[in-house]
Amino acid sequence: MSRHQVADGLLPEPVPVRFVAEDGSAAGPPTGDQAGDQGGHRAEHRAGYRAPADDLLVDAYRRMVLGRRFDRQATALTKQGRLAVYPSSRGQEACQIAGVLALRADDWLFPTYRDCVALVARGLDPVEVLTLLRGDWHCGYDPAAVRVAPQCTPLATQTIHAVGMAEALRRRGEDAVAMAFIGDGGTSEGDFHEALNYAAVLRSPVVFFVQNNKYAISVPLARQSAAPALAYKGVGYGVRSEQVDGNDLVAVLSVLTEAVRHAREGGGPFLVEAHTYRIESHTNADDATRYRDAEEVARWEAADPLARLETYLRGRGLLDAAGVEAAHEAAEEYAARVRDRMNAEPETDPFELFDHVFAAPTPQLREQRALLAAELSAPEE
Amino acid sequence: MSRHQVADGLLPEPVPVRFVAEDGSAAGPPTGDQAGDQGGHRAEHRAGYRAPADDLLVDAYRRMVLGRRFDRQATALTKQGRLAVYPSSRGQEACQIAGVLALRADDWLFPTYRDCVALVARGLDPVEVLTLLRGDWHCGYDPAAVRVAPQCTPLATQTIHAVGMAEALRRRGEDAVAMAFIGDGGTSEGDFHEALNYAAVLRSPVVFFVQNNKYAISVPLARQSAAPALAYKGVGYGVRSEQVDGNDLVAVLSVLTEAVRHAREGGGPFLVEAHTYRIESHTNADDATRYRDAEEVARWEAADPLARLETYLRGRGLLDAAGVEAAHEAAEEYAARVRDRMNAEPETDPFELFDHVFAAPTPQLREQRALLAAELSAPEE
Amino acid sequence: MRTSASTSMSMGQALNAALRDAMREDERVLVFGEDVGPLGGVFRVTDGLTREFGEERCFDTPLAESGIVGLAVGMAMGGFRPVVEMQFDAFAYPAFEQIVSHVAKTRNRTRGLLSLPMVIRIPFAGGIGGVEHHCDSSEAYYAHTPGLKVVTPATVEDAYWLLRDAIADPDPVIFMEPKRLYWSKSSFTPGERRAPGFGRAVVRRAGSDATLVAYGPGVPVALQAAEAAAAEGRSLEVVDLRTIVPFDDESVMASVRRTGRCVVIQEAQGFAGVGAEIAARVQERCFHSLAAPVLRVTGFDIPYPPPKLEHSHLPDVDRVLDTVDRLQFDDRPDVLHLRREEAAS
Amino acid sequence: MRTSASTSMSMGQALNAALRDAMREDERVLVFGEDVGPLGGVFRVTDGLTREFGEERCFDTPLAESGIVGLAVGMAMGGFRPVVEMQFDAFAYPAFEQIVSHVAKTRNRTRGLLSLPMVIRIPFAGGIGGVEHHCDSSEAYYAHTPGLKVVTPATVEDAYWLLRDAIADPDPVIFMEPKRLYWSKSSFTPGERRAPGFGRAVVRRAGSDATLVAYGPGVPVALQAAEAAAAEGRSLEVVDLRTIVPFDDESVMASVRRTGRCVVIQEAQGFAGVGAEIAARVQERCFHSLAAPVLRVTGFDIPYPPPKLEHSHLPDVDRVLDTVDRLQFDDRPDVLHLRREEAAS
Ligand SMILES: Cc1ncc(C[n+]2csc(CCOP(=O)(O)OP(=O)(O)O)c2C)c(N)n1
Ligand SMILES: Cc1ncc(C[n+]2csc(CCOP(=O)(O)OP(=O)(O)O)c2C)c(N)n1
Ligand SMILES: [Mg+2]
Ligand SMILES: [Mg+2]
Repeated sequence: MSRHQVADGLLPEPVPVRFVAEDGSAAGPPTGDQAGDQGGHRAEHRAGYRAPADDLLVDAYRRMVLGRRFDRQATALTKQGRLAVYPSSRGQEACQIAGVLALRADDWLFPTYRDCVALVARGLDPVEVLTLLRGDWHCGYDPAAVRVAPQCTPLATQTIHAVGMAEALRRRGEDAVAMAFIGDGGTSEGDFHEALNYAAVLRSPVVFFVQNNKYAISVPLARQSAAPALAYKGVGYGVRSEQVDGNDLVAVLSVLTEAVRHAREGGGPFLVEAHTYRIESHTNADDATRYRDAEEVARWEAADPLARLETYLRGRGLLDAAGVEAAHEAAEEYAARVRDRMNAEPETDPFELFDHVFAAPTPQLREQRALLAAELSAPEE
Repeated sequence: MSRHQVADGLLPEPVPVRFVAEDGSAAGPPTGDQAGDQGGHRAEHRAGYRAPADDLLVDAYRRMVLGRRFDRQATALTKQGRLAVYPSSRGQEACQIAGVLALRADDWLFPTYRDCVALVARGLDPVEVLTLLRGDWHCGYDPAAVRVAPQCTPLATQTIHAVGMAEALRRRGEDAVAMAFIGDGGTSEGDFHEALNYAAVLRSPVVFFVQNNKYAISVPLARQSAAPALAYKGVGYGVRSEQVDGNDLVAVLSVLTEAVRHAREGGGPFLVEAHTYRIESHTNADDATRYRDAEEVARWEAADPLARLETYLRGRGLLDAAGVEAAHEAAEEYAARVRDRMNAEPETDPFELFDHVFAAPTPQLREQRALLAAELSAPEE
Repeated sequence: MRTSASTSMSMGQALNAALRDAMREDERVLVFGEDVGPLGGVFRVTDGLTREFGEERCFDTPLAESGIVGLAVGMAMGGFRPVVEMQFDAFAYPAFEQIVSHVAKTRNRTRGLLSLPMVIRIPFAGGIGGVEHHCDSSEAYYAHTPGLKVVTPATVEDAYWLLRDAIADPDPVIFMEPKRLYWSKSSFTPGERRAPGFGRAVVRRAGSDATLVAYGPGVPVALQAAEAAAAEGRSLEVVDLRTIVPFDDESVMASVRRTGRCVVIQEAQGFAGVGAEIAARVQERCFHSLAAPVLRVTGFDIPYPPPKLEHSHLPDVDRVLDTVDRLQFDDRPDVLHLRREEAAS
Repeated sequence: MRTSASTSMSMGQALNAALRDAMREDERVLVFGEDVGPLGGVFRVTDGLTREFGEERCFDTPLAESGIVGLAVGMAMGGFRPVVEMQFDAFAYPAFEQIVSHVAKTRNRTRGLLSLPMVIRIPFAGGIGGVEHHCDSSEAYYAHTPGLKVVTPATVEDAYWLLRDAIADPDPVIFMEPKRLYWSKSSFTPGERRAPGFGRAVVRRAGSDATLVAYGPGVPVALQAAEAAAAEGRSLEVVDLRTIVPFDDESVMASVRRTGRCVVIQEAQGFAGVGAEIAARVQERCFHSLAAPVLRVTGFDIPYPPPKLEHSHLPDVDRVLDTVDRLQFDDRPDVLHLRREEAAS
């Protein structure tokens, strides 16, 4: 037995799975050095991963256009002081959209602060999605109603919640799965390790989706991990793993669809690493020029996931100028509605601070509520 | 490029490295199923790992005899109420002894509560080692003097301390390494993951030595991990890994020696998993019959590391009846000295409770010390 | 074990009965943690649950406390009622982020749309000769965290009913089990409930000269001290808090207003502990009824001692009585006494 | 940035200067954490350190707080003096086990043979419109843990000197930095030291009618309240604790014995917080000097509010003044006043 057979079925592809070349041509030559064996490599992954249906790809395109426009709108709202802060996912739209398109409405999503675009792509009310960042409450939507957990800030903690939810779904006899989004930096936290291990031991129907956008705020991937790729982290848990070109929507959607099928059909957890890039700063409050050069950013803008999908769809005759225009018009309308609704100052009620600490307030909280009431009713000096 | 080449140099052997068969014969047929390709397999690992020098093996044998006798003595002391508790490492002596023989005096060891035998094998005063378990203080030896950290109870927390120490040694220009012992259960804790990742990113001179004794108290390995073997956990960090027959001292010492060399010479961290077995209950307070059957224990007693080494050394003419007897006599004397010294009730000073909280006691601690003084000087009612 | 007829049982057995009865009555109740399955927990509190309810409802997890609590959070979101065990107090610390940032805050975060009905059982405090990390009194960390209810039984009956209440509660409960009382026995009938619910303290012994406020492991110490004081002709009232959060101001203040003096007993290191909160509240609310400052009897501000020295650290009857003696009792009628009587009448 | 001449600088700059000067003076001082390298920290407190001292002495770690603190423990064991940054208060929770079970206990565990001279810097508390998890007041968790010194500056000068002292201290120090004061400016000269060391509180404003005890972010609030009260003819003394552990009983009690009244200010949720400890201590030690109960002004017992509601939660001048008004001032000479004068004379 070779030293490798043991890990067979766990190890990811040696280079990221890709369906669309950077110039948008189908099955184009993948990233540099290993061009030589791409034929075989393509065949290999082509075997494992089926390209999504054409209409789904066109739908994905429209959502990407809308998502990017929403992202731009949100950034604009920070400049107008309408949002306290906004973490842009520009450049990661292939991941954001594919992540939600791979899921059914009854599957659960565990997103991070980075994933607003994924949430609007899933159909959540954009204003409810922005509630957290506008600062009127910590979560604006009803998680159970949309099967989306509150956007998680403490890194990696959501991955183990996803395992718990997956176990709950399995025990309830639902064939739904849970998918946790996480960033490259988050994979360094202990909770990520515990989540992978729990999921593997319990064989939970859960997918871990790592958006490797190469930075954790200012810290580059090289200081985050010395692994051949983050996807290799699955091997040590007995978790099937894959890496994919995160700016190739066709590839991301194809691999995530397989991952979800694998989990749904009882194969256990699946780890997917998507190689992408955070085009903007960490948030509007960050200044990325302090830690990376424009040339690097430019290189990644050249591999823009939206442009790639558009070229690909046009090349395959699935999209034309009219279709592109229609998508952009819809996005403009959507953004305008968001802007208008966000311009209305939200109602906030200070007494609500006491309402949700417990199902019923303790005597202590009732006293404190009364104290605040007295303060607020006192005549202003 | 094949999907495996990427992980080459990281993946462990498909079956545990072994030099001595269970019957004590050299290079005997390894565990069951894959007998077929063992020839090639042996050659492969023989190439990578050199057998230790004969005199070192004989020395190791003497220490194993002594270590086992010490372990038996410690268990006896619990029955006499001389120790609050004792976690036996009976059956794990090949790991305990090889772990310390692979280290130089200037290397740092980070042991757990399970590793008393390793500590006495390193030459620590057995009574100082037992201080923790006797309950007169939390650590009885001077860690800096012997370069052994206090035996660690919070699982896996010591692995990251070892990385920090390795970094300190490297920055001080010493070519010493740090070795952290950890159990199979401990590998599930987040700190183990963080330690492996930190060590890999920093390329720290540290060796992680997992004694996989198949149980975490009552929890069997199958509920702890779904990985092909715990050694595979190194791959996802870019850490070179190996697995070894933990009841074959020759193999454990050979692999750990290579791991230490690798770390010392700047190759970065190395993860070694030793497959062994905890013959006794978790501690004298535990009752292993509640969760495992005698037949399983018997199977492992048949693979006793001490008997295997003895047969091997005799077979190679390195040890004779006289040598065996001498080793046992030395061990008896040692155990007798330990027993006598442990029978003396230790001095404890309640006021010491205030002496080491800070370098200098705070006013609050001085007050509290005075309160205790008043209590102790008050006439007994 | 039958749990309907009146039997003499230990606190550990009462906790076991509470888990069993809750699991029988509610399919959604699950038990998991380290060694809680076939072994039945290192203190045997989960003994027999896997046998009766199967692997799906009582199981061993991989060894990771943040994972245990995080898994419970996800399962509670998914409609279950997990009851998890932290093997010892100090081994709950790896789960601190999950507890403080999620367990305590999820209901509030979601405006009550997502609740987390879950119980985290923590064997805590010392007095059993345990080595380091096995005897921490960690209740203050949780009591200081908004969104957590913090409960600790001092009697066998409370162990049963407070755990039943904790499991039935719509909010997360940190259930602190005083290790040294696991083996304390008394006869009780799970069928007939006498114990009050959350937020209600109980006067374990009536007295008129001073009030001893205690909880968990401190309650037996308080009762012994009251017994000893009675022999010296001093009448001490003993109040058992039972739940630290919510706190029963009404019962505590009523007692202190009656007696005019108060000593708070807490095994944990004193600084910024629960006892500090109690002392602060009592003097805030009963200032003019107090004939003397509210005094605290606590452990010292030191790491928990090694087994051979724990007796010097633990608040005992003598330390309580010495403190009571410092409550400025004297015969001269003094304004404060008068004020107290006014207040009382 | 030159640090010898007198300059007007912000608290953030003073902290940066303290780190730089300590690193210049002692090779063993290292700085690491998340984004502390090229970026200079999200609050720029480590700005320029990697440039001046190189990757080996100021570097970014992988993203894991338990790892950061555990690495510091190992390096401190190995003879270095790590100063680590937790990016925000709530992101120190993953390191809680390392802090409580190792950082706080290693010296004691080894009878003083292994000490851990290290500093854990934690930007804490709110008032900056931060979203959830970025505004926790977590000082009580550390203050309650024996073996940790807990420090929090309220002035630019203290920021510099207390951090220098923390780095020079032979024991681990939790250094809590009030986020909202990072941008507060004042002119000071690192060269000339006026600030006292650990364990010494400072009277920031003298007064005779009541004592306001505060620390960190509460100090400016106390000073504003005292200013406003003065306008109404009430003289309030403001005591800045500076170090919570060790605690300066002497200064606090001396002030309260003089004024006979005390209000404790703390931004954190009140229950079992540091303010409870202060109130408990003051009434224990100054009972007969007190004309009124020691009152607390704190945040509510709720998770930190969203940005738009934090102003309702944070203790402000009005809440302090309202509380001072509840200190039972009246003109009738009363026994307590007399007692107070006796005590004072
Ligand atoms: C436990 C924890 N530590 C630190 C932080 C502060 N923080 C917020 S985002 C971030 C970087 C995360 O990087 P990554 O996981 O790659 O996600 P990305 O922001 O790139 O999408 C950090 C350090 C946090 N939110 N939680
Ligand atoms: C953080 C933490 N959680 C739980 C425990 C309680 N505990 C002590 S030993 C043990 C089992 C450890 O198993 P393993 O790592 O395999 O080591 P072994 O005892 O088998 O040598 C447990 C759960 C602990 N010491 N620390
Ligand atoms: Mg990232
Ligand atoms: Mg084990």
